[in-house]
Amino acid sequence: MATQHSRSAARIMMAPAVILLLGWMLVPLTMTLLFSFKKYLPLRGGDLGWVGFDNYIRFVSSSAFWPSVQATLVIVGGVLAITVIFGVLLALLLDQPMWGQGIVRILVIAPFFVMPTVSALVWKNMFMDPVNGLFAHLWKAFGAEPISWLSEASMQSIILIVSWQWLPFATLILLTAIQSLDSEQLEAAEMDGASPLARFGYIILPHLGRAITVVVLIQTIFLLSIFAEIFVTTGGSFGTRTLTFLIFQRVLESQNVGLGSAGGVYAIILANIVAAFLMRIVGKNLDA
Amino acid sequence: MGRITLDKVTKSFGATEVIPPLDLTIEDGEFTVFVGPSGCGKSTLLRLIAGLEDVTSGQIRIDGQDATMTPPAKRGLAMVFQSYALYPHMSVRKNIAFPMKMAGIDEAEQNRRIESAAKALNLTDYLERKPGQLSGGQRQRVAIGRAIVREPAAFLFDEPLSNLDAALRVGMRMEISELHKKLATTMIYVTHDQVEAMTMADKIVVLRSGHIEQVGSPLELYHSPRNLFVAGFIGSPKMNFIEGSEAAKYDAHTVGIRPEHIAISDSGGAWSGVVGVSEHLGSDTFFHIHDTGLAETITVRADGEVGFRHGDRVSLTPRTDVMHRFDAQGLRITA
Amino acid sequence: MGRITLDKVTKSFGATEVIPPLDLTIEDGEFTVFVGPSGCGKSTLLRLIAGLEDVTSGQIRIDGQDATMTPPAKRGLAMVFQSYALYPHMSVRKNIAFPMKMAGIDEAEQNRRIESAAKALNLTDYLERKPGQLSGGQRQRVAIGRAIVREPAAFLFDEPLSNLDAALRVGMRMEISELHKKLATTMIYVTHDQVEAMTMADKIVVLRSGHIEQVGSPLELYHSPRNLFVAGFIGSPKMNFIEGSEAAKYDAHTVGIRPEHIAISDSGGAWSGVVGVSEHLGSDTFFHIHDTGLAETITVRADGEVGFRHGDRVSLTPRTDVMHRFDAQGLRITA
Amino acid sequence: MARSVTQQRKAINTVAAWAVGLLIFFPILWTILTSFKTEAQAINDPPLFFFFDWTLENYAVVQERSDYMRFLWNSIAIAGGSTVLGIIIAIPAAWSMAFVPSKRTKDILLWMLSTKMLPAVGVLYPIYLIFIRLGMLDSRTGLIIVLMLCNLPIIVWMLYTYFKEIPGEILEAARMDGAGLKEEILYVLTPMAIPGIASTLLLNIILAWNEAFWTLNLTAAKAAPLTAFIASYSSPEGLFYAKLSAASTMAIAPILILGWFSQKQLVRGLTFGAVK
Amino acid sequence: ETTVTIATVNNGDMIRMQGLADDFTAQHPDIKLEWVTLEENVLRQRVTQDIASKGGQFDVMTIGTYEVPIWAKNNWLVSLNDMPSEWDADDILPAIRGGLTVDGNLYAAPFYGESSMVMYRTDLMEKAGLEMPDAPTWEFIKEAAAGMTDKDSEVYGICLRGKAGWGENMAFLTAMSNSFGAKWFDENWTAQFDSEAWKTTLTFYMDLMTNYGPPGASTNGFNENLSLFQQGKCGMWIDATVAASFVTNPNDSTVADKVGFALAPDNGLGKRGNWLWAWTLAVPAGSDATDEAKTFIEWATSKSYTELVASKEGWANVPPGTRTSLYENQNYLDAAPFAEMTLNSINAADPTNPSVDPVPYTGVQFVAIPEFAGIGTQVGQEFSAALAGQQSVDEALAKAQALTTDEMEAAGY
Ligand SMILES: Nc1ncnc2c1ncn2[C@@H]1O[C@H](COP(=O)(O)OP(=O)(O)OP(=O)(O)O)[C@@H](O)[C@H]1O
Ligand SMILES: Nc1ncnc2c1ncn2[C@@H]1O[C@H](COP(=O)(O)OP(=O)(O)OP(=O)(O)O)[C@@H](O)[C@H]1O
Ligand SMILES: [Mg+2]
Ligand SMILES: [Mg+2]
Repeated sequence: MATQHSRSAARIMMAPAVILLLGWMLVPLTMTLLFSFKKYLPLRGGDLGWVGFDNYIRFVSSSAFWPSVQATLVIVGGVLAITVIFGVLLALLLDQPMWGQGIVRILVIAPFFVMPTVSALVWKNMFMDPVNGLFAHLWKAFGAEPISWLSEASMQSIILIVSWQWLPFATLILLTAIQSLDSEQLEAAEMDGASPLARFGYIILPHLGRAITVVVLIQTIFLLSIFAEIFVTTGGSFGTRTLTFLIFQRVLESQNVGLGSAGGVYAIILANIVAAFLMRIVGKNLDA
Repeated sequence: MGRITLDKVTKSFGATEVIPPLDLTIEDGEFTVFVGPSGCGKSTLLRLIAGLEDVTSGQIRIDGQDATMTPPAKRGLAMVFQSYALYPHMSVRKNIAFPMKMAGIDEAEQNRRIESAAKALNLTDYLERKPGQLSGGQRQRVAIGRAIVREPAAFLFDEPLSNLDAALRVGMRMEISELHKKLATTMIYVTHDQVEAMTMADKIVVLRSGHIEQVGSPLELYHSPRNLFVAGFIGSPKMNFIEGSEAAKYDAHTVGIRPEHIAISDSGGAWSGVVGVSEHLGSDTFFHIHDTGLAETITVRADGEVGFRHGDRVSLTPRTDVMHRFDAQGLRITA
Repeated sequence: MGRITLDKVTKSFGATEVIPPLDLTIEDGEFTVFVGPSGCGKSTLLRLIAGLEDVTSGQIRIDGQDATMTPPAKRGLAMVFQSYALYPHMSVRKNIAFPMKMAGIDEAEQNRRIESAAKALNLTDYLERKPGQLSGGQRQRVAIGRAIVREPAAFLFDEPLSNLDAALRVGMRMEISELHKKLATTMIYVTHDQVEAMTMADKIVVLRSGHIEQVGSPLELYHSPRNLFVAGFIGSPKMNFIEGSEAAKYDAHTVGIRPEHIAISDSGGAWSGVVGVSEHLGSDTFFHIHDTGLAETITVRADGEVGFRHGDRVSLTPRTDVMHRFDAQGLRITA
Repeated sequence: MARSVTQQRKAINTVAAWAVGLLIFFPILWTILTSFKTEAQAINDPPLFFFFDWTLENYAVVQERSDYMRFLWNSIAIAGGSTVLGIIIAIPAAWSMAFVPSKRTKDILLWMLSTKMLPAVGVLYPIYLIFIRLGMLDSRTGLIIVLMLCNLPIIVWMLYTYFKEIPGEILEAARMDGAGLKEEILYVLTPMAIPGIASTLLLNIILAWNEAFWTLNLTAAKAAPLTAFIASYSSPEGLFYAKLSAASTMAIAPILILGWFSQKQLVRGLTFGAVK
Repeated sequence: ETTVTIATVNNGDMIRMQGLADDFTAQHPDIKLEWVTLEENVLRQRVTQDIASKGGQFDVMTIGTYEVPIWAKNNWLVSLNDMPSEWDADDILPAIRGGLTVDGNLYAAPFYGESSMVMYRTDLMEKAGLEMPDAPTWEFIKEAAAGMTDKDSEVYGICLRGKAGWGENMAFLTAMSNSFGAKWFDENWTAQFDSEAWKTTLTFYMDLMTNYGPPGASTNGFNENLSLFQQGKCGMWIDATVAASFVTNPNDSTVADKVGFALAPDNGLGKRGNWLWAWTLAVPAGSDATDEAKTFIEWATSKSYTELVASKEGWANVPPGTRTSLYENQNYLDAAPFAEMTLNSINAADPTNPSVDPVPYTGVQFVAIPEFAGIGTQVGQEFSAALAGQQSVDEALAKAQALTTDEMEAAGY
């Protein structure tokens, strides 16, 4: 595989993808960095000159900053926990023999295809609305006071909506992983006297390790930048302002591009911290 | 402590009956080998004994006790799988300890048994490795180690050597034989390799399509195969079969003669033919003889020094005293 | 039309030198087998010849012309891979046609060659099937067919039979031998199975860690192994090695004696010992004899009818005329 | 474990799995049902399940208000175009990584993936300015390029994991057979990887289809896909659950159907080589 | 053929205009209209982004009275002074026109205009034994809310905006605070959320909403309250005057014939708590089809468009609040019982002098500076969180004060 010829061919064939992505990363990144050191207010005439680290200082010292980092981590962490735990349980259930497995799988996979905007709209209006939402009807049917989901339990609601969208993804990967488990291993454990619970704990769960890492990695990448779900439901109120959303407010609502760019740089740093963390685990797991 | 009896056991998957009613007794301490072509039901039979499959009807008794409904873990049997089925995320030590942990055996005893198994199997240096870091033969031994520590009433092996390369296979098959000598525990061993069957077994069970074709010691099967199927299956190179007028001379529909029972010479034999491919192993030479008028080729084994060449005309002398005769149904004619 | 010369060829992967400087000439029309233990560099050598790897230094000449820098496709060699490497999405016909298509050979000629290859390899009925619908042996033949149609200067085979089961392996190795007889093209064949090497080769190249240990015909290697490694590698079961005072009797550091060259009897032999495991193949019996005071075990081959049992005390008579003597460096003593 | 499972156990599994499946699917089902109700029925208390006057009126209203087909076509063109373009660029890259791996291969792969972690809002302004400069605002081409770049890391990674499953020997065989690099990729690798390429294609079509930030911010009228279509239905004046449902159904139906028909490939694709 | 790309908000009147656009294209076959219909927040974000970076994607933008003066100062809008005389610029209501004029140039044409007022259920008032004056005080509103609330049958005395956003709860609260004498900034642009007046305002609002408001009010915006009112769940609703035509429309509203109207409440300080807003059409400076865009605006905001709507959909549905002539049209007055109250409300608003004390800014329910949208939304979120019970009034005000100060500093005031 590794003649001189093929190695140089490989380099050439890799070039388009690498160059494009490099451009896609570097050009906006450079501009963002540039803006972040400027007072850049489009509504006041645009570029108003260099300001050093002002924007950076202002961004972190704003009372909204740390809560937004916290909100980001809580949402990512919450969704990951829910999707992984329920994903494993659901995958175990779907792996059992049953009638109509194919159809159940179709039902379970469906939320993955729904646009985030649509899913947020549907949940917000048709389920979580405290007056006309289905939950409200349900609560009333049981004589309880309807909950105003998006304000009283805003974080939980958003985590629920996002989890609903990502649960199929986790479930499917985990299901495939379970099905790829060598059945002889389970039989061996059975011969060795392991109860179903022990088989789950000692054989299935460790086997799923790799799949879980991939679920966590991929989901984190997408979850760090969720936007539509928050924009449509709470608009960032009630403690649901994530870092992404805070940047959105700075850039688009306040039209303070300099400040927003500084926020963008922070977000990149945060993403990279999380990523480095994940990559270390996944990198190890990838070619194992 | 390890007598296994199958009583009119049958097994169907859906509508297809894989094992028609079958009776078999495996004596305590015996090394029994199930052989047969692929798909004949060897694994299924083993799994029925292990309890990994339910019998469709019939009864399985272990040491006289009905075990038909007993779950696998309770049957006191240990199984070594073709893929070894080691737990990839556990170290060798943990793999071996697993059945004991499940049985709630205390740590000290666990360690004692692990050490002794590791010593017996030459695994002491590898106890802390993961299965992925072991060679095929070592993995094989870990799987056996995991089986041994349970001190089972019987060991079940499903083609444990088929994933190993030729050289390793020879070594491992000796190790298993020696293990059997040492432990004197009942062992049931599935293979489709007749050399393994011949060299390891106390008793061979030849299966075809779920039927038992013959049960006996390796040499019984070699010397008195009950029918054409067994005759062809046991022995390497394969027995030569001759039909037609030559067979009629011996009052048989088919006669069988093993390659090692035919002498080859320049002239003077009963049959003659032309040398095709000859395979020189040093110790032996296999000649494939064409144009004999008896069968497409007749294989002859000669010792290493005989030097005929491709195209030579040769003369063959069969040893009629060890010739096998079969009737039109393929059954051995004994008289 | 197929003389291959390696001239001081070396190959390193990074810092590790897998092939130290190596010279080798393969004559036109010769069937050369590379044998050696796993990891000794057989595949690497073959791939260097094929051009799938670059040599680190040295020169490869094909028919006298320097081909060191020639890309694989231009060397005029055909390769049959261990996994067959058939194109799973193409029919057998398309698979076979692929190299001709790449070479821009016209359709009519393509079809002519495909038909004739298919006929030679018994593939005519399968031309429209996909590789996935073929048995192992048939796939093997398609791979050979794909190689044949290119009318290459030489064929390269990398363990082509190791994925087949025992019975098929025997059949296919005969087919390849016959093909070589028919085409008389140079063939280089890699295996780690010494039986294959012995039965197929005109010339065997024994490799260890990238070094050539010995080059010669199968029987040369069997009768006159140049050193302990070759002696141990060629022949099955393995040659017995005896060191110490018994060896000193023959003026050697080590003497080697093949199992088939030791006679076994109740008494009267030169050596004595206790029967350990005995492997009954019907045609032969291998006895593993312990407690001889010579080596851990001595393996003896006797013919099928000899009946010693585990624990019997037996007497052994080696044929001293075919005994091999080695010095302290493990080299053969010829005088 | 091939032991016969008792019918009773199977029945319990079936009930449990269907219950969970329906629960998960319910929001979508409810949306579809609501889209066939009148506005009054949509907010009826107690909620109406199947027994109401089914009407297509909402769909008619939505269609009259916005030219659904144009949004749909844009979605198809953008999602399809970006995916196909991405795959064309990714195949050679994935080939290199899978078959000529070097020490840096894994780093490059992870780096590519890390570009997906750039927060889009953070770079919206620069991208917008670049787009103005290039005159690509509100053009399908522009969106195809942006979405292609967004998904390229995922495409490369997926293809890479598929290619790695293809034995290198086959490519070497092709090389021995006289195939050049182009023929090797065109005649051997690509056809063999068709299932993998198909699932990559599908997953990325879905991701591109549902991408709501760039598609909304870089388009106006001409290139606006279904994400923009649905943006005109969120919080209108008054309570239009039925119409919202109809619009939602129209926005997700094509991809839902595509996803269902191809779920087998997709499931394989989704695993990112996590499981073999 | 020239293409005119129009960015519009997805409300009823705009959607209707889209439906009637065939009339325009019939008159101008050489102009092709492309519609980009977006939800209000998305629209605002899109058009702001586009105009600030000179993207030039739109030829006609739907913007509010907040944006017009700011954008006009940046020379981002094309002056509409040269509109033909038939269009009759002088007919536009002075309050509205004033808000769209910068340095004597008209920069946007109002499509519809609105103020806010009290809408109440006559039947419930009667049941409570009260009578709504034409110009109620906040105290009376509270009394009436208490009287009408019947939580067991899901009737809530008052529905007000609670959803965060500068155009949502802050529009209401800013307007309300004016009547309490509060203001955003003093004349040195110092934030005023630490003032007593704001505390009174917010405390009063919270008091009303927690005792007499519907559940989950913190996520209720215009739409949510509209549907609550239409379903008969609100006793009073103080919101945009345009809502009047919806709540009195028997097709959508279960209480159409039981609605009364009154001016927004006051506190005796001389200012009422009503706002002034208009959705307008403007031409961005970067447009490459300025003339055609103007032609379209002329059509969409003309008197004849009003007649076109009236002929197709009835007089009650014509876009209100922009032209004096409409309020002199008997057909309209007949069809729209709320017309007079609407006009009075609009006239009662004073964008240039919104609060009791003098302030450095214009705008009734907003502050016409570019930073306001961002600040307003964030302050709105704090107030919304207070309404949701997640923090106290004091905390919310303190945070509002801090973040406003912060942002103003960042903007260089
Ligand atoms: N779970 C199953 N469902 C249906 N048929 C099965 C099942 N397991 C095995 N069979 C069938 O039963 C027959 C016997 O299979 P079995 O695995 O016992 O064969 P085997 O002798 O072990 O073959 P091999 O040597 O290839 O392992 C085969 O025809 C197989 O197709
Ligand atoms: N691409 C490579 N990079 C690094 N080392 C390699 C590479 N390919 C082979 N090697 C090393 O070179 C040595 C020879 O390998 P090779 O594959 O030639 O052995 P082999 O004789 O064919 O073994 P086998 O019988 O197992 O196929 C081995 O030690 C192997 O680990
Ligand atoms: Mg089997
Ligand atoms: Mg090799």
